[in-house]
Amino acid sequence: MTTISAQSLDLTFHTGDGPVQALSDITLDVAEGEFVSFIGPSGCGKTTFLRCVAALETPTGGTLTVKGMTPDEARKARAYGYVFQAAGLYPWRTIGKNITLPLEIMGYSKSERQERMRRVLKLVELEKFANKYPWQLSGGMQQRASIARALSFDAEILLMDEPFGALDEIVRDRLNEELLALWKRTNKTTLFVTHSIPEAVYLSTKIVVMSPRPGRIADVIDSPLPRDRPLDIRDTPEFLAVAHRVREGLREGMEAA
Amino acid sequence: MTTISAQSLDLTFHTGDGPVQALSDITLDVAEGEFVSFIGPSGCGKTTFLRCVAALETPTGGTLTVKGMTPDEARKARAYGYVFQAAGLYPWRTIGKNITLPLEIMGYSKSERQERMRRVLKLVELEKFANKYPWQLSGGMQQRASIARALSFDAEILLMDEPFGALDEIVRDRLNEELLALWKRTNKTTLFVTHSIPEAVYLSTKIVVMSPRPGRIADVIDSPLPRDRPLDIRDTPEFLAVAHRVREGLREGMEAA
Amino acid sequence: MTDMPLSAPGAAIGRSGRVALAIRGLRHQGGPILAVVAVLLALWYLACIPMNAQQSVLLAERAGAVVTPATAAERRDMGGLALTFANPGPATSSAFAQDRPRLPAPHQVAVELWNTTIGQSITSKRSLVWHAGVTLAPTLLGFLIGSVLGTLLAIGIVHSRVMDLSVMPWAIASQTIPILAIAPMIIVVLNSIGIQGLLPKAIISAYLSFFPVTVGMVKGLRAPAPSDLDLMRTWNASGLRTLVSLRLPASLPYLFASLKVAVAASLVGAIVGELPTGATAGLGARLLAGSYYGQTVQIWSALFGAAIVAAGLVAVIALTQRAVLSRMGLTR
Amino acid sequence: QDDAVTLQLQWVTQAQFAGYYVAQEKGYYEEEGLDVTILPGGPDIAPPQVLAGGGADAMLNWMPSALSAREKGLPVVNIAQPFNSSGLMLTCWKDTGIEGPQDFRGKTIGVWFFGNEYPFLSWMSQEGIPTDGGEEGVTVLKQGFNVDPLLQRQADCISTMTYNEYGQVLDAGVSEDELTTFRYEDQGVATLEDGIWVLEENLEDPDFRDKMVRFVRASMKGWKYAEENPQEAAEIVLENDETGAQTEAHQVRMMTEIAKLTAGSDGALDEADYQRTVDTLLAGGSDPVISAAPEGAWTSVITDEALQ
Amino acid sequence: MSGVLILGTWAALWGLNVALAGWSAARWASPILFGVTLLILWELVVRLFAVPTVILPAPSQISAAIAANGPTLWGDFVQTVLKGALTGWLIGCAAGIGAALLVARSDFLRRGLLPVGNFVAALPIVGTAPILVMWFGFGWESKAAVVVLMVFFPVLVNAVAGLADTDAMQRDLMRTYGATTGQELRYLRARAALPFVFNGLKIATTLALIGAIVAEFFGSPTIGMGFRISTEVGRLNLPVVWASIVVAAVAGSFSYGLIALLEKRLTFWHPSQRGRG
Ligand SMILES: Nc1ncnc2c1ncn2[C@@H]1O[C@H](COP(=O)(O)OP(=O)(O)OP(=O)(O)O)[C@@H](O)[C@H]1O
Ligand SMILES: Nc1ncnc2c1ncn2[C@@H]1O[C@H](COP(=O)(O)OP(=O)(O)OP(=O)(O)O)[C@@H](O)[C@H]1O
Ligand SMILES: Cc1ncc(C[n+]2csc(CCO)c2C)c(N)n1
Ligand SMILES: [Mg+2]
Ligand SMILES: [Mg+2]
Repeated sequence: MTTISAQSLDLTFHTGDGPVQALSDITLDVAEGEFVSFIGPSGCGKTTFLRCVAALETPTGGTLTVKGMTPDEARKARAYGYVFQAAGLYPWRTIGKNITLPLEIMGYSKSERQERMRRVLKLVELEKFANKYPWQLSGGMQQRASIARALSFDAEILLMDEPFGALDEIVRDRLNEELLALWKRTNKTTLFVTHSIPEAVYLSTKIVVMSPRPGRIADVIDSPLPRDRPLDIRDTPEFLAVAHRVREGLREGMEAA
Repeated sequence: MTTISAQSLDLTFHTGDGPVQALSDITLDVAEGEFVSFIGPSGCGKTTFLRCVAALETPTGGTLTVKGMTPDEARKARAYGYVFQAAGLYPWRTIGKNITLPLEIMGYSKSERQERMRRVLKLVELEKFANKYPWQLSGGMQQRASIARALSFDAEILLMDEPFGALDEIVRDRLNEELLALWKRTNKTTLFVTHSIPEAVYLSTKIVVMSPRPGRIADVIDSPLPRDRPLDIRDTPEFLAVAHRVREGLREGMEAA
Repeated sequence: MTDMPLSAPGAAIGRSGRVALAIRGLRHQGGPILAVVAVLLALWYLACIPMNAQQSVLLAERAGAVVTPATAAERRDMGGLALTFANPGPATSSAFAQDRPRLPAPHQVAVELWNTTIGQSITSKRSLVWHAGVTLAPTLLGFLIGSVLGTLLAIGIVHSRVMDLSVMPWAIASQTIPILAIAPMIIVVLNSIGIQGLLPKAIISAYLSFFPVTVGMVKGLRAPAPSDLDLMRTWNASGLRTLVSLRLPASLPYLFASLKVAVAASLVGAIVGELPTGATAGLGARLLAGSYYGQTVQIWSALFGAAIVAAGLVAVIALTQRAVLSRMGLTR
Repeated sequence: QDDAVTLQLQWVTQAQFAGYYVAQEKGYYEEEGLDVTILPGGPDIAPPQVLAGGGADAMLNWMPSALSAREKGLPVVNIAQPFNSSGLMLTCWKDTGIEGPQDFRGKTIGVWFFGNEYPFLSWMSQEGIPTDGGEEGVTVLKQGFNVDPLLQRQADCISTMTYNEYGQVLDAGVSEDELTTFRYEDQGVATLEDGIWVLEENLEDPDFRDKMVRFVRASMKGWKYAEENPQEAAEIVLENDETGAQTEAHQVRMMTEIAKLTAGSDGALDEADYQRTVDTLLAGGSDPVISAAPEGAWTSVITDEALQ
Repeated sequence: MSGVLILGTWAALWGLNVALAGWSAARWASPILFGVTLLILWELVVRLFAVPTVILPAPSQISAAIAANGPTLWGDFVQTVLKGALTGWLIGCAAGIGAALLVARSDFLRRGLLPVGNFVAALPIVGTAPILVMWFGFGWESKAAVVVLMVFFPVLVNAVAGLADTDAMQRDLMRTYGATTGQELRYLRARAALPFVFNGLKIATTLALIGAIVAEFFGSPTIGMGFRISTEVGRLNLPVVWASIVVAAVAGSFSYGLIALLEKRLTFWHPSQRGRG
């Protein structure tokens, strides 16, 4: 079943300095429960595409449907959990309160909120920081808090924009595993932006390679890897083959541009 | 010649919620012209240490000298080029103007400012974006602009806090090479925070592995690699050995904490 | 007109484009304003009936009509609404055309405004435009002095702990001194050192307008994020530099909000300043003369004249704000 | 030689001050070699304060207010008194049942303050009526600048001047038989109004005295002309009114009424009138305006010379 | 000569103040010292230049007047500040914030109501006070009404500016939660608006006092600070006038301080408050 369907999507920003075409002729179908990674050079439109899906940006051409609805209807149906590229925590709320905010908005009970908050904070190893304010946390800790916030409620679609960019390898590996486990358990459709080829290959059922100026899809790779993926799958030949294809796609895209 | 010398440095933050010890007993000497990478889990005090060096934070114990001066004196001598973890561009200035701002402050002539601005924008591949405002750029592009800004003037000491976190592999490789070339050419003392082990090993003459809560130094590794480092040095056994040692240091630090 | 230089075709398009934009903006803005104004006018007309009921009924009584209650003393304690229901006929028939209404009808005010603006040569003493001009001069001068002084004070307060601790409380205290009470003293004192005319009024108006600017700018100048300030520190930027390149731009939203309040305060100050200078001319003098002779319609029209001037001044600032912010790329 | 004279009025430009404007327009001051500036007053201007601050050479003031200022340590001296009777009165709604001063008890009365409350306070204390509200006393309102409190029936009586506010009440459509009026003159509590006052220390200077002689002479000439030509005087006042708010009909009527108050005065202060004013004020029992009979509060040297 | 003495005193006391600034008690000592400086200079000026009392009384005369007129001043304070200014302030600020919320909720209202609101609220007190006295009588009610009109505009303008001062990402976050306008207001805009709203409230406190006092100039019962001031000016009782002004200044500074304290508690996260003792 198709959850997200984009048909020749175009998006041009109008700046004082002339138009900037951020997305051009993007056609992509994402089935329910898929884990799709987006990889591509900086400025190729990954964030913009995610924003379109979340109805934060309106495409200037083409069609986009989410679960058969317009993105905006899906947004109002609270279909999304979004982790932005920057943490975006509210400075007047403690970390714990930042995480319970979406839960409060969506009407979870108080005890449920507390319980979920504890759970996700534990997941990102910030149990001890529930009562700190955002500016009292390091950059990586803020990013983890924002991941926790997006995971705290049961959105059907997870949109994650370079969530692990500011994390060290060890935490990152652990969170990769956790994310994969969560995804397997809940079968959430996930769109995931990353710059790390191994990460993309490790996590995804589908990898979208994008190329810049204007943002186009250079390659779409359906992963042959099984759903069960221990960390050391990263040393198997299948894994390396996919990684190689991604790298090639990236390089070609860059040269073409 | 020692450029930066820290002797049993301590730093404790006082929050409404009790004290947080961010740095504990840090002793480290950095010689002139060295390239030192800091690696360690999120929240271990890397940023805090860099901020102490730049006189943005005052240690609560120990001593710290920079070129024989206090950090604050060194700051006043305009010794630092700092790339923050978040891009920190001023939203009311275009990218070009953001880059010329420190030059303006330091009294460079107009033509010199323009010329340097063009040069560094080219370095980070943003030539076409000089007249755009920060919010019209993607996350990675903003980060590149902030790197360009720190490179635009001739600071003796470069402090870079995860500058390449938001960049794709290809651009990152290229910038790694460029940074290495710049460093070899100018012999600037560089402190560099990263989460990528290969990056740390590839760039550094010295790698400081830190462990968290409270932030301590777990290991200091002097790199045996030569100053001339083609990209494929990353496949040599020496390289892999160093990388292995870093990984072990990280793992141990984590388990101890 | 005929030998006007040929302008580049692009410029012409640009201009008509701008005009089109402006018209679209007006339509965009016009609808809601008209709707709100229409509702308010309707309410206003309705309110005239009970507000003026006492007088309407009195007039009817004097004209020989039978009214209830029969004597003014009895009616005195009744509310306007009750009186309207007791005498619906008289109350409605003359509610909108009294000489000294408690609440003049909108058209009465409009007619008076028309007669005292369009209906008079602007050099005439009976022209509201002339009076507005008289008031505008000290308003603008006072606003200038006040906002410059307010900004300077804020800069001092943000940069000097001594000033923050010692001057701020007294700046606050200065504002709690009722201006109308000390205005005459200011005038007298200035007069005794030979300063007369525009300046004393401008000083009073500056006195009222500097404070909103100080309060707003203290907050605005402190608004930059710590990381932005840190950046300046790493460059060892001087205080002045940081002010010009960081604090001032970051404070602009606060500045403009303050300036709007300040310009309105300046106008009030200039009007207040007219009273102790003999109230010979200006909107304040008009207001006073109106109230002295119980000419409600005249008060209302002067009041509206003042509000129109204030709204105009606020609009000028709003336009400046838009222009400045968009030049700075801050409009999204 | 300094021939400049600044005169501070105690209210806005109106026919109440017609004599000075006429003297100005008709060139009487110029004939005396004077350069006169007339400063209009207003609700916020205390003429004694302006005088003390050096903002004016002479002021117009009601005698109670000026005597009280004198007691407060500002030595002002009356040099001329163009008004020889008082225009002050209380105007009440007849339907409130007020017929005499004793009926004021329990009623609400509007009074001008700002130094103009003294005549009322003395009167009430002579009648033995407290002024702090309640059943037995009167409730006093600080009256604004117009007759609205009466028309809106917020007060049962308000202060009016024969030449101004009373006319406004009538203009508002009220007929005289709806009203009861009490003239201070008739109640025997009249105090002198609109005298010309200067600082005592200035009078020691012969040049200043000479200037004032010429000023009073010219002013009185203006007054007499105004009395005889109310229409023209009103027009002159109108020309000098920069607010553009006065109407001719109003000013003509005011001039006619004012003429009744200045009639018969040659500018010299009548000592009997002065004494009656002082007695009235001293009779003010518990809330005295002045505590002792003032000394040297007036002088005839200026008028003596001016009237030669 | 006297000029030198005055300048010298000023310099000495300011120097003392600067020296004090580093000290921990400076928070309260500094403004007091500054105030004392002003008072000493004032007394010196009045004495050395023999300024007449009817122009400017000396601080010593003013404090004597305060001591002698305690009950009167207290009665005036209750009438003007507690009844007039406070009531008007509460209603006016509530109305200003309420209008700003309405305006923030509906674009139609923003475009229609804001200009009209600005217009109505820019009416000068000199004109509105007589009208409101005519409508609401001579008591404190009309003063409260004047205050409402006076404080409405600054609060509205600041609240509207505040409600608009959120950054794009903060808003985007709310949108992804599918938050309703009301929720966005409650969880984001209302919070982000606070630093601005407090600006408005601070300005409103001082305006409320001025408004309540000045409105009494246009008609009042025989009590109230504005009544006292205008009456005693007419009587040339300047020490009493200044005694009333002192009461006004103290009351105003005190209420301003209360608001500032509240501001500090509620907007501790704003950069302008962070890291300041
Ligand atoms: N202003 C502050 N107030 C209180 N605690 C702080 C403050 N800044 C940092 N900390 C704490 O200090 C510790 C070290 O933070 P720091 O930013 O140096 O970490 P880091 O190593 O840079 O982490 P990351 O890789 O996530 O950026 C963290 O536990 C953090 O919570
Ligand atoms: N608001 C905007 N106005 C104008 N141009 C914009 C705007 N937002 C994005 N762009 C432009 O659109 C292009 C795509 O941006 P986008 O943020 O989608 O890139 P990205 O793939 O997420 O890059 P990164 O990996 O660096 O985050 C860029 O060229 C950028 O300059
Ligand atoms: C505030 C104030 N109220 C009353 C008077 C008294 N007064 C003196 S002359 C005059 C004109 C009457 O038409 C009036 C009312 C004043 N001077 N100031
Ligand atoms: Mg992006
Ligand atoms: Mg960090």
